Amino acid sequence: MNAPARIHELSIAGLSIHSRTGPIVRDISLSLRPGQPLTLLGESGSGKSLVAQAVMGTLPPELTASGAIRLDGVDLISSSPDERRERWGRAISLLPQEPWLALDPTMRIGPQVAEVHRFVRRQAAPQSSALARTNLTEVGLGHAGALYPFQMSGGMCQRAAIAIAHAGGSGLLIADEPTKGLDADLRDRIVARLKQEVDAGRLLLTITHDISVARALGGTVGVMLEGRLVDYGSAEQVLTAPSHPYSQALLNADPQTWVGSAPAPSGDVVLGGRGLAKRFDNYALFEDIDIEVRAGEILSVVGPSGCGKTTLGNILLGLVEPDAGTVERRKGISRLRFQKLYQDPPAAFPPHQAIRKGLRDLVKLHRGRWEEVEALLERLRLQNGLLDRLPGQISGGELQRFAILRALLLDPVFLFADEATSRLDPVSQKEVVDVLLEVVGETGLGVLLVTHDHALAEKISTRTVRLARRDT
Amino acid sequence: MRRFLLARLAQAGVVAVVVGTLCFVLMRVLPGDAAMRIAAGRYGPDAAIAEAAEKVRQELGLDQPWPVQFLEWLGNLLRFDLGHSLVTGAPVIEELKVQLGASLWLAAAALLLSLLIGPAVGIVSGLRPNGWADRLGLAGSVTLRALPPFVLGLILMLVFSIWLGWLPPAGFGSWRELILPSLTLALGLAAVSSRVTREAIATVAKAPYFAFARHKGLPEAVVVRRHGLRNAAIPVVSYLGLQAIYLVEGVVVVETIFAYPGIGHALVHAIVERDIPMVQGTALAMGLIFVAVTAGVDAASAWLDPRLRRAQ
Amino acid sequence: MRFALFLAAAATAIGLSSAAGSAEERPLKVVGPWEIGGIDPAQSGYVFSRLQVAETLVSADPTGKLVPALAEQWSVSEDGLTWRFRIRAGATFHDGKPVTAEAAAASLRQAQAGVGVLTQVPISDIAAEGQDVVLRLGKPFAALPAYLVNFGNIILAPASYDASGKVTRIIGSGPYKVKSLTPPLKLELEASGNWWGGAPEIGVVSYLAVGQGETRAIMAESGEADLVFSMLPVSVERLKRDPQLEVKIATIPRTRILKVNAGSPFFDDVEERQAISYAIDRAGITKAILRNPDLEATQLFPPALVGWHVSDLPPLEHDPDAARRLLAEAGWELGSDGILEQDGRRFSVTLLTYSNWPELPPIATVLQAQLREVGIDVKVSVGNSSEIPSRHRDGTLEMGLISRLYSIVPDPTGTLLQDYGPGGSDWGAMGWSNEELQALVDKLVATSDLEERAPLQRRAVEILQEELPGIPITWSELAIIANERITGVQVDPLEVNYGLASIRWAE
Amino acid sequence: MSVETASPSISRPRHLSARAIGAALLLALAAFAILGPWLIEADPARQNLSASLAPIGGEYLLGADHYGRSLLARLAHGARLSFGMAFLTMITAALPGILFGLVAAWRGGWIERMFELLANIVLALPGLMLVLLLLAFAPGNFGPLYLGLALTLWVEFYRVTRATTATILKQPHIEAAKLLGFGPGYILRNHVGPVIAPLIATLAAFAMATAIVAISTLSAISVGLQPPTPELGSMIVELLPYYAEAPVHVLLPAVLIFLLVLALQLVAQRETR
Repeated sequence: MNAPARIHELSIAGLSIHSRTGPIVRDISLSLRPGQPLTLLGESGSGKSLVAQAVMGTLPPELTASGAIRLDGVDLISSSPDERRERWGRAISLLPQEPWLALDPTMRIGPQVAEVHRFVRRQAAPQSSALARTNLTEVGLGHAGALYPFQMSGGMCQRAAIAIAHAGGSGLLIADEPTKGLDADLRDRIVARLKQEVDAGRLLLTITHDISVARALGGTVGVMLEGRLVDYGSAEQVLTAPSHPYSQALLNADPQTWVGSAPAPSGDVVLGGRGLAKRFDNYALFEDIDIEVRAGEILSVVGPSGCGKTTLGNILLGLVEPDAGTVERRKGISRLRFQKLYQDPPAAFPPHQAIRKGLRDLVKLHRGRWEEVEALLERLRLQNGLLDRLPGQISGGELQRFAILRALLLDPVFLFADEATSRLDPVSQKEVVDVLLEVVGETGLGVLLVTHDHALAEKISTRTVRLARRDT
Repeated sequence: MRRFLLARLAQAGVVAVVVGTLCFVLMRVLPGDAAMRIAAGRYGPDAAIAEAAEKVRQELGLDQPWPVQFLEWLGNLLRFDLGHSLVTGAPVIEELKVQLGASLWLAAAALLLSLLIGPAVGIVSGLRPNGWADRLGLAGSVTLRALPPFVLGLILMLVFSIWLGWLPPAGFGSWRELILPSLTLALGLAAVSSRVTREAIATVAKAPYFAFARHKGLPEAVVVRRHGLRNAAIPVVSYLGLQAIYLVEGVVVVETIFAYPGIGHALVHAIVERDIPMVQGTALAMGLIFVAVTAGVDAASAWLDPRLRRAQ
Repeated sequence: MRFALFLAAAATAIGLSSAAGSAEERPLKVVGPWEIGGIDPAQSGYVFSRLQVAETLVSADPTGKLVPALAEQWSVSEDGLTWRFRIRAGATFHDGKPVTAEAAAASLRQAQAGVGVLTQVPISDIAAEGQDVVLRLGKPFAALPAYLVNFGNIILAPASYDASGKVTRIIGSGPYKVKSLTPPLKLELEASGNWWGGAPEIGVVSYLAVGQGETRAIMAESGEADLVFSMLPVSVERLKRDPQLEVKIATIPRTRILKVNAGSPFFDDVEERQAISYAIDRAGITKAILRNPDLEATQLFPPALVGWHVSDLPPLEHDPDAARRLLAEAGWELGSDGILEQDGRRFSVTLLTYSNWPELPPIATVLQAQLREVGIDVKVSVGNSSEIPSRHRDGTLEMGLISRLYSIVPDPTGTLLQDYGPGGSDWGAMGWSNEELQALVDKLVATSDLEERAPLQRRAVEILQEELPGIPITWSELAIIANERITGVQVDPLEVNYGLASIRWAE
Repeated sequence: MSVETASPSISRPRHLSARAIGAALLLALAAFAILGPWLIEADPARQNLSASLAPIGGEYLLGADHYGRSLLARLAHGARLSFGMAFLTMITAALPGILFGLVAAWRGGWIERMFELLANIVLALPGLMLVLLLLAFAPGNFGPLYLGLALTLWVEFYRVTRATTATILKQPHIEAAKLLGFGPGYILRNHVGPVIAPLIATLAAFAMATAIVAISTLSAISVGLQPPTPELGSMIVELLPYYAEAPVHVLLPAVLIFLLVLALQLVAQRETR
């Protein structure tokens, strides 16, 4: 194992980042020392990623940074592109978000680690391979050197990224949303791994919207809102007695702190499945499952990723054919009244179409009235001005509420919410869930909530079904 | 692997039968007197074509009914006998050996040269989209696309044979004669493949794994070599496969102006002169080349992209 | 002195290595437009004849006079029915076998059974008698020796033929033998070593067929080729200015003719045909397209065709007004769209031509524009050469622009016989016949005495000039480019034999 | 990392200008092709052999060809014909290509396999042969020429459409649209259309160039259009022998083709994000 290059302090003083139209990040000051990991919390667009980019030196050319970022006294902002590049991998390592996309899909994982030894640390080829094996073993991937990224799980990919950081031996680790898209179990393991890095003497800067990550890492926590650092202090202090109202809202948005508010069923079964089974390749996702959703209830299906919970929901919606078993819908109800919310809200809207056009076409298709849309906008607390934007220009939380709005236009009796809030920051998640609960209460809609977040399921569902992952 | 080969063999069989049948039908529904055309093809325009045509008609049994002729062709095909050219009298297989062989050499040389030019220009353009190299690449590509190949060929002849005196303008037999025709073709190919490569490289350069390779600390050249080229090669290879198919027949004009004995030239003559066995034999050979090239491209893609390997 | 020697040695070494990379002799590089399709003499015998691989019994000198070749001498019986050709003693095929009368008779029999010109001769029997090949005719045919000059009648060794009589390889008797043949483009020759005329000056020849005229010009310009045949008119002018090249031009007995269907209402009156002729600006065509004003076809045969060119014949002229007047006299009136009309029929015709000769489509384009000036609408269709005979046969041909060769046999009588016989022929008249002309031709066929023939020939030419069954447009030339490296190049307007054997490297 | 808000707004102006240049160029070419023949009085078929190869800028604005025909008039008529025909060929190739691609991607199964087979057979058949065979039915006519070219060109449109559509159709927003009751027509138009449009535009630009160059190539082997039709490709072939005397004359039609391809390329250029 490479002993990390010793770095004593990263200090940021008065950092501002400007675009042509004005400042996006204002006056950030913070510092980072060995043994004291720093976690930046905030919603997307709050500027927390820009801070990480400024440290890394990867800000887009149209953005300019001012202030000071000092790594053991060396100013990073004024350094030349070559100097910045010189630090990558050697002094500063980046743990990319969604590492399964950041690893070369056409190269085995071993060589992807080994090349750091070979081309960054100038080792001979055989030695590089041997060292790479060591790095992989350190993160528990000793057996995986011959695998391609597409053959590995998200957690394995994240650990491989850590192994790459080890290989470079850098002293500062920047983790950008390291747990995005991972289930709770994997998340905990990644966080544990990151803590080991801190213990090994590395500086760790983590960017996340997940409060539990910040809580587990400890050290220092900063909360960012609209480009400003609104709260900054020890994890204990910020996460228990925050000084800023937004920090408080953030904490309140954590499902663990919610008051239980599960709706009670108000009617008959709207949808049921009997003896459902599904296999993929030669491997059974689940077998012999009976499930029913009643009007007015939220039924949660929880389980780790890969357990088949999304497939189950799709079978109930009729999007996937089960290998065995039957699905029954309540008689005499149009198929259009069974709707779905998606995990990644931007992917659920056509990227080239303004929201208004999509809604208008939908209203026209079903001969509805635009007034319904306007009423719903108000009810779901969505601003009129958002209508003319493209899906990529709207926050995830707002977009997910538009997805609910879209579904409500069809007067649904059943809604399959497939990890509908897992990609949202806590505040947005809370807003979406609140809206959903209101709607369930008002319309008597039956919801099938698929999630890996046990806390969330526990707080809002009428009933919970657990699926386990079967090992191959 | 065996399934892959078997599937390809089956495809080759289907292509052979369909292409053969299509040619057979098309050639026979063409208007005009075939015997006349064959006679003109054989004896040239100074000859007494009409008298010669009568002899051709008797000699070749062109007045036999179609089904008989077709079954005969099919039967011969099963014995790998493609018949004799109606014009030259030589066995079709011999003609193909010479002409197709020459064309394949030309095509291979052109593909190789275009590989040296197109992707190189494309990489330089794609790494800095909208940079000056990219703009220059676009202008060059559009220029080459707008110039008919015979104009390009003439320009190359003027430059390399007359002006510089380095290379013979026409002929065949050694590598020196191969350069100009293959360069003419290669520039045309590179005009498009450089843009395809540019797109591929630009896409790869935006990919998170390309950024991550940089963030790992790898020098830029290593990033491009180890993480850029292979990934960008995946779409480029499938495109080059398509080009290779167009190439073998796209050579006709180049063959004509460089006096190079190739299949495109022969095919044009065969169609004009209604040399049915030659047309069928040529189309068949090209169909099989198509199958071989697609198989090669699939194999190359699978080698480049492990994700495809599993899918197979 | 030693230094000079060294230089000379070095120069020799460089010369050798650049020639062929080895001690091989530097080949004479010949480039021409003719591709070698099949090797049947009727198909590509002309290549083997011109490059002196195979020989005929009789040959012709550049003026068209018949000269001995494989036959030392020949004679005809009193009744004109039996011809004897004495085979040259000492002539040898490339396989070492002597050229015998038997072998020659066998070759001729194959030619007669094929599709060549010999099929037009009324031969009843071909036999070998001692040293003589004897041809017996059904009726007198004075032009027989001239017919034997044709490349289809080359004499090949018996080993050239397979059992069915098909030619499988070319074993001739000329100064060069085939070293390798890559159809359709390349032919490599080497000295045969046993030619009766002695060893050729240059021992190795390589012939490359280059179809594209521009490429041939560049082959000459770049010095890649030593001898290039058939230049585009536009290149000739440029190459003349190149000091390293010598341009040789000969007028050849080939005429570009507008073949008209004299049986159709458009061309049935001689006035109409004359009007067409008046409408054509031959001087413009020869200047702009052919770049040689001497090629203006003022009559059917060019001056080079001695005895057939009548210098005091009133020339065909360009006179659009005369054309309009004649057309008006023939009953054509200008319609509202500027096109002539008669009885509700528009003077709108299709002009068929073909691209085997690259100058034909451009000339057709010019004719189209010029005929439009006198109110004739012409659609040009560039197709396959076989379309002219085939549309002649089914009677749908209206106009055709053709290139007619009068030296297929060195005596144009043969061609006249074919072209202007009763009912015309593929490449000759269509829907037109003239009894006087037929009588003249019949007499010419049976007569070999020059004095006797002269007035007959003159009268035939006059008839063709008055009646215009085919309208001559331009004559043709053969342009040959020789690099200054070589000397001794001769132009043969009849294109029987290029005389490669007497070409030498210049000092 | 999230800087979605910043970058597109920065790169847009530069992008627009390239597009604007392309559009302006295209407009100018269209004007030349449409209005040119109408404004230029000279007859493109009218010859004047004494003005053969007249120089540029003299009595003839753009010189005259070897027959002494006004090159300006011929270029204008040629542009109308060539661009029109290239456009027609492209449309004839693109429409079935796109349609088949969409159907194959949407329906999958045996329909897709059938289209794949069809595309493979067309690819396996030498395209040149198809064109020559069709031309043999009506030599020198537009119909078979453009039909033959379209027959060989549609495959590329088909392949690109099918492959791209197949990946789009796997995305959640398609499933969502289906659940919301939208039909195939709406989805293909509003969800698939905007994504494949720029790809198709690039292909179309190249296909039009291919069509014009192919016509000139066919003219070079004497199977193109019949004289005196002014067509850019065959004009190059006609003038080629005079390259040494009048090189600019030869290149003029090529310049028009170049400008067309360039304009189409610039207009079709994809957003580089």
